[in-house]
Amino acid sequence: MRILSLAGRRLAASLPSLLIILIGVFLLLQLAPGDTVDALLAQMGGGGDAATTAELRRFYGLDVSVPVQLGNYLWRLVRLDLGFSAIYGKPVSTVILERLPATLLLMSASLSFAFFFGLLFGVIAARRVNGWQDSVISTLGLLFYATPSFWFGLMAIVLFSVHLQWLPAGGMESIGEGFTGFTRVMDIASHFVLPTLTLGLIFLAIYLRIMRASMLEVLTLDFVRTARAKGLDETRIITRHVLRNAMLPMVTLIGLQAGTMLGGSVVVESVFSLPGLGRLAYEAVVQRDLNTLLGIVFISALLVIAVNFLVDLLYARLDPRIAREGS
Amino acid sequence: MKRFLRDYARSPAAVVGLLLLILVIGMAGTADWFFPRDPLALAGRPLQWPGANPRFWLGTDNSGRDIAAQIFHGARIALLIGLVATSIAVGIGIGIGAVAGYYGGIVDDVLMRVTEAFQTLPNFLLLLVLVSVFGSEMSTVVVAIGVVSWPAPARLTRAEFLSLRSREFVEACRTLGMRDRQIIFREILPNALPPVIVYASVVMAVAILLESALAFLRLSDPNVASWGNLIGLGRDVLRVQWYVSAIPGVAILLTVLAVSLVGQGLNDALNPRLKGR
Amino acid sequence: MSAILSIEGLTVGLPKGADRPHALSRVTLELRAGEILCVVGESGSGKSMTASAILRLLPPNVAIEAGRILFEGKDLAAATEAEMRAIRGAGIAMIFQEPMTALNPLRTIGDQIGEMFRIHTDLGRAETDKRALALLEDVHIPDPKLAMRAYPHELSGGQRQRAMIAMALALSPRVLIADEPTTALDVTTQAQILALIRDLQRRLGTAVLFITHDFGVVAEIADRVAVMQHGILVEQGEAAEVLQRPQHAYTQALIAAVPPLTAPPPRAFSSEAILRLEGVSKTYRNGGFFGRGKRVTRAVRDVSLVLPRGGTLGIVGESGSGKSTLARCIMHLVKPDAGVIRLGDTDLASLSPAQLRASAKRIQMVFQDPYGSLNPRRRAGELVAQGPMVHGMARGPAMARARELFALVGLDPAAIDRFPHEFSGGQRQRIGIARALALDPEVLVADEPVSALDVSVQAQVLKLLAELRARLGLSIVLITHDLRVAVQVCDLVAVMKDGEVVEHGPIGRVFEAPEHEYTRSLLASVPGRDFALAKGAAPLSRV
Amino acid sequence: MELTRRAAMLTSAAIAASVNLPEAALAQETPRRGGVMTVHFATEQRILNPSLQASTGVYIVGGKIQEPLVDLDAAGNPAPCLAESWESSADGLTITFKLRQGVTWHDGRPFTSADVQFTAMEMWKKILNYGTAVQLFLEAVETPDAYTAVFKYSKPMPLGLLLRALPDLGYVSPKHIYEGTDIRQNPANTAPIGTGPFKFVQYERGQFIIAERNPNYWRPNLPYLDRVVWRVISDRSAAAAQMEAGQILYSPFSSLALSDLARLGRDPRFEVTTKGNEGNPRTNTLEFNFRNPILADIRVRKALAHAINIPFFIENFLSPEYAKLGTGPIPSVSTDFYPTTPMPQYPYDKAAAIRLLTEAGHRPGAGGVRFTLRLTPAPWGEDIGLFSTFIQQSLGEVGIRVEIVRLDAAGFLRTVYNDWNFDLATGWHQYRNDPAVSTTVWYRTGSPRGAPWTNQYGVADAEMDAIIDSAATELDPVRRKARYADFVRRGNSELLLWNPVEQLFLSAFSRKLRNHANTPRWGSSSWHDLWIAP
Repeated sequence: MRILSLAGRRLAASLPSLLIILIGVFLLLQLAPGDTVDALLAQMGGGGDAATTAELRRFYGLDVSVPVQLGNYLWRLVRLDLGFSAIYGKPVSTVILERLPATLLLMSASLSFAFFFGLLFGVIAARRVNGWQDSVISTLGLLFYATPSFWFGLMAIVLFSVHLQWLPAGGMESIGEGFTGFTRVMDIASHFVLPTLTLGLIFLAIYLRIMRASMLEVLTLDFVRTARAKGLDETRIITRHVLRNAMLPMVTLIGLQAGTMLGGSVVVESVFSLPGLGRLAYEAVVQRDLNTLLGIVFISALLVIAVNFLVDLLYARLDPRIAREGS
Repeated sequence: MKRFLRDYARSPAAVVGLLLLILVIGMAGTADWFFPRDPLALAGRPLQWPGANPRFWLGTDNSGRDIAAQIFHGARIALLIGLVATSIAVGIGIGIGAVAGYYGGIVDDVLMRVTEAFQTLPNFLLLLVLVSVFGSEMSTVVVAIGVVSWPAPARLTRAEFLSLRSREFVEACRTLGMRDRQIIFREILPNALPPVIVYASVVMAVAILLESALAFLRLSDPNVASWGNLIGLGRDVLRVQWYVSAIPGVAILLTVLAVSLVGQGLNDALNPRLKGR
Repeated sequence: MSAILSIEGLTVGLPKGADRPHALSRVTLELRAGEILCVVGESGSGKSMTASAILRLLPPNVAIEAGRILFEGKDLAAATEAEMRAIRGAGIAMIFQEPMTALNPLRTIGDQIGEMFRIHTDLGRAETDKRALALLEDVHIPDPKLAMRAYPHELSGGQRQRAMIAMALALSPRVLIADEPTTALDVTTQAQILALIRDLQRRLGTAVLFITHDFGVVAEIADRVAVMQHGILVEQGEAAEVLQRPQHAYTQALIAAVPPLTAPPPRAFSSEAILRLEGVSKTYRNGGFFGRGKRVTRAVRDVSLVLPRGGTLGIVGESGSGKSTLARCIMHLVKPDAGVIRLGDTDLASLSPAQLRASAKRIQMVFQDPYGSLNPRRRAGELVAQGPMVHGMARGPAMARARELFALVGLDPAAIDRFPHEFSGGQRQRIGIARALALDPEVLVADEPVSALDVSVQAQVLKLLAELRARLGLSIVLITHDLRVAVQVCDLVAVMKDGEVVEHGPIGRVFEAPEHEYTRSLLASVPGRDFALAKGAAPLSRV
Repeated sequence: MELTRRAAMLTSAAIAASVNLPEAALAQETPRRGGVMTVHFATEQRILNPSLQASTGVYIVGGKIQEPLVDLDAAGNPAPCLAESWESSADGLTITFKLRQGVTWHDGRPFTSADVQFTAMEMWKKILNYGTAVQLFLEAVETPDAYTAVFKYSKPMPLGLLLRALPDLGYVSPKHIYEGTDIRQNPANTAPIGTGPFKFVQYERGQFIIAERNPNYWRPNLPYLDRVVWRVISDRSAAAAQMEAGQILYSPFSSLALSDLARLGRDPRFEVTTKGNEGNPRTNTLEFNFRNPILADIRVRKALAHAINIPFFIENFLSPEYAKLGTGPIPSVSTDFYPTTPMPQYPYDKAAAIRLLTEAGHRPGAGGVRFTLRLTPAPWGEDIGLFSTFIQQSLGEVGIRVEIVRLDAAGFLRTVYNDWNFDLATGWHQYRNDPAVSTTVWYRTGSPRGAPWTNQYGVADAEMDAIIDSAATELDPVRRKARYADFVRRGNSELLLWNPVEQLFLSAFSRKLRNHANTPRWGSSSWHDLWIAP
């Protein structure tokens, strides 16, 4: 119950931001050259006469003034109706729901990957600070950070899919093979290895840097000295006292970077032709599919808010100081 | 200053970063001297492998342009994007962060709502929208990158201001009867600046990466020789002539690495507290 | 009595580039069973380093270079890391100055105490919990069962320190090292913790190495005293002996600087009020957006006070009593919710922002923190000249004025080109005073001006304030938590508790015949009160 | 000895395969039943019903599920499909189709003339792009019986034009599904129901479409295949990788990167060819904005054409296998209309270009630049991007600075055809069997502002308009052809628009396919006789 009210409050606090985003993007797209009917004509390859294009504009509600369009949109949104996608010919909610699984899978896999290895390498580097392990890990971290993700993805395709043929080059799963159960899971997993690595590496680099710095910071704190004075050995000092404290900044960072990660998935999904939200967003922008784009903006904002909410919960579990304050 | 340089030089990584950065700047500076022709001009047959023709030691791309010339001229673009976009982002960030952090209350609330809005919206998505709305001229792209990158410096500045504004020296300024503007920009800002400057290296690295990602999706300015454009172009011939993408990719990697290393070196040199780590 | 821990010729080196080559040089010291040995010294004397060296918890780059540390016949300076781990906590336990940071904020008190048993014994979970609970009862924590499950931030400072003590005594160590354990606490809490440590030490027979900078504390608790200066042990002996008949010049100076606790004879001042507070209140509402985590703190409640022209009003209270908020209300750094503050005849609340800035000349402030109150990026002279320049003086004359003021507060006028970090703490506080004086104010509000300074420096700064008051005809509001400071310079005193003034009047009357219960308990808690009273040194304020 | 002979036979078979005569292969092999055809689907479509949208992206899927009245045979002549025969009245105002009997929709309902009537009046005439123009004068479709449909026109309709249009613009949809509904939102638009050899099964957005064998198909014992699977792969290099991994057997319409197509063409497992795409020729265009006074000068337009070395471009950036020098708006594969006499041309001649520019009064200024033009390339097609860069490079050589303005599809159409905010534009002109369908609109004045791929260039040529109008209603095939030769001549001599390159789409096939590429619009056709060798 307390969690629910916390979630409700979090959502309420995010409402102004959400509104700013939706209205901002709506108005911004009004400035774009061409509308969704132009994009439709491009898809048709021409031949539409004036009457049919006018009919199409009326059909998509583009014939009324901008404030009315905006008002209509917001009013529909209040009724939880995201509208109809011009390009996909379906309700936006359906289109988004179809694309959500791939993005969620990609994001959670990349996040877990980055978090786990970031933590591990960060701890190792901090434990052996200025040693060779630290140098290797820090250098690798910097390299990962500096690598353009799409370039890494392309090179990974060349190496692992083309030359070594270990992993599929793209897509979400093998189509028409009729895999079910475990083989299907393994099939999907094999499709997600390279995208996860590609999206996760840069975050791995960030997390490991934060973790290393945070470990070194916490190691200088008084309670670590207390722990030493109690007679704890170094391993137990790390596991029992330092780790949890040092994880706090990293956990905060996850919430802050949820949006960045979603943005990064645009590129990764397009490199690996994954049917996800990121690519859908790109297509919606190019096709001027305003409803779909606003729907994605809405959903991804909710997603970011949800991630932040989970991060808050996690933080509260990790840090009792927050838990008591929050209620 | 001398001590600062000594502190900086103590870290080999920072020195390597500085050397790399000097190399990139050197490439940018000598581009016209080594490659006086327009780097986008037709130089020879397309898709000649590096070394296959002594005239093009890094080969030619699929538009028959000299890759080496594009790498050299691209260094200018990368630095330009990095510097200008970073200045914009850090400028907006400092302005908003300083005002929000100093005044607090309702001003802070409103500004932080806007900042949150920008952070909630995936920044690359916003960048896509901006570029498809306002076109992909280099100036537009650079401004757009700056505009989507300001929230982080703003938050950082705000945090610094929040901790500094309650410091007694700020109260002392107020008891002397100083105006807010003077307190914010003349007294607090110089103290809040070092971490923001260090963070600017992160913004710069991200700006270069963002432009290359845009170019990869063919949304950047095709009239300049940017490394990202070359990668995007090379994507079509990736399977066989992978060098077209690989070479500018390495250039981006090294530049971003240089900027990050210099930033980290600055950080270590500016924060004596962390010395010896 | 035999020595349980003896330090012989201990020398600890500092890394290259430090201000001196050795943190400790040839320190020889003996701690006997069942006694409390106080190691006294000012900051930088090496007293804390001694404690760290014993447990071999020295910071990186700092190492023992020579000497032996004998504990139960074993030389700790030569022991292996594993041997040291066995001794830490079980043989020698330690408590620290700041109990908030010394406890892991993410684990419960019971868990952290229980960890002592888990490291050093094979006790089961139930037994561990039982013992931890018993320990908490021993240190008189209110509601020990609740405290077991509490996190550090849920306890008060005194309770946290009790928990630290319970943890340190878990395995009945032979030696307890207490590193300034009461410095961060309020005076009443400090008295309770000192009493607890003495009581437990008597009961358990533990030898205590007590590190402090405060001779009041020494007088309160020590059996024997060792005095340190710049890493060298200058004097040691029985407590009474050292306190009454200090041999070394440094010890003598330190003891001389301990302020007396008797009020000086009253001083004449005008009956005209320069500053008048009427019913001032300030409430903080910590309201998050949409009412998240709303909290209401009534920091100042209905305070009415009068500062006569030429007089000094002391406002005394423990942390959280609202005294600093009151000072900020007077300075208009914080806007009071209710009440009137009159400077002369002007109601400050009625002024426009521009007028308020102009009236800043009349009332100025000296801050507590000599580090935080000076902008580190400005030269000392600039900092002092800033005020006149804000109010329209050209840079040249303003800098000349800064030079004069430097001379006035006892600094070298040639030092105006230096940056704040190039000055010592006392010197920095003098810069702060010079800055406040640069505008020729009528009223000076001093917020804990000496609490961050060493005892000997404290006396000098207070003396300066008294001198300036006499020379410039200043009226002063002095905010302090330390009754011993208030008594040296104040004419009037107001005692604050929980935002309210519980008692106020001439200082002599309040000190000699306190009316309010709280005032009485404050006076009773002053460490080494008897010693200070007996000392009755010549009052500084009469210069 | 025996062994050697068998080896020799194998070798000759290999030679035959590499020479690749599908007829020869057909003659030797017995069709195999079963198997799954996997197809590269590069751009996802809003709808899959070809009665509502005429584009290759729809035909590649919908063309297997729904069928047109008329199809093309291997030689490119109209062939019966849902219509068995047709005839035109002498005045060209009435055209009668006899429909095939015994055909059923995938849901079991019979196919009748009511379906043709409904589709023609409600879809072709009102919604279908190009259909609305072709059927502009269609007054009514009469249905005297269930298997006769009579098309009534208010102006003469050349039978040849209609027959050449119907393979693309003559797909029939079921009346009982669409009648009384909002046609644009009908669920059957993305789950089409037709009469074709394959039945729609499933469409997963962003992933795949599946269709399975129609057991009740009207051609007996056909189709051979069990299923067709379209894989949605928008990334070209990913698609090439899947092709090599055997995950797709056919990539249509130049959907792969040119370099990958060249590479696959050298790989014995694949066949990369223009065959089967003869019905879909296109030309690269260079479009001039006559509102810019510099470009309104014909000397400048001619200079631009002379400055660009098209043979070099084709040789080095494209390939002579599928691209050749363009000669005008009607491509050479259109034997019915390609002019038999030479037309005005503008071969590469840098000196001439410079001379013409100087004559027009454009002398080099600072940095050798005479003037600056904005070039807006269409965002589809790799060759358009390459061509725009080549134009930029070539014009730079004669002192014309070119700034490329890169826009996405919607932005391109809006900027060029509605806002007229460009100097030069380059894209594709798609030729659809008859110049009246989609070619003359590029030259004819009077298209409303905003209509893409029409004359929005700010130029009005009365003579051109007269030629176009008279050709469109000319019923005699010989005279029509002559009128269209006039059309090309006039267009080239005035250089209203330049068509410097003529191209066919490239298809990449797996060598396992049989009966593929056997008609000029094979990618759009029904694949009823396609089979896969083991």
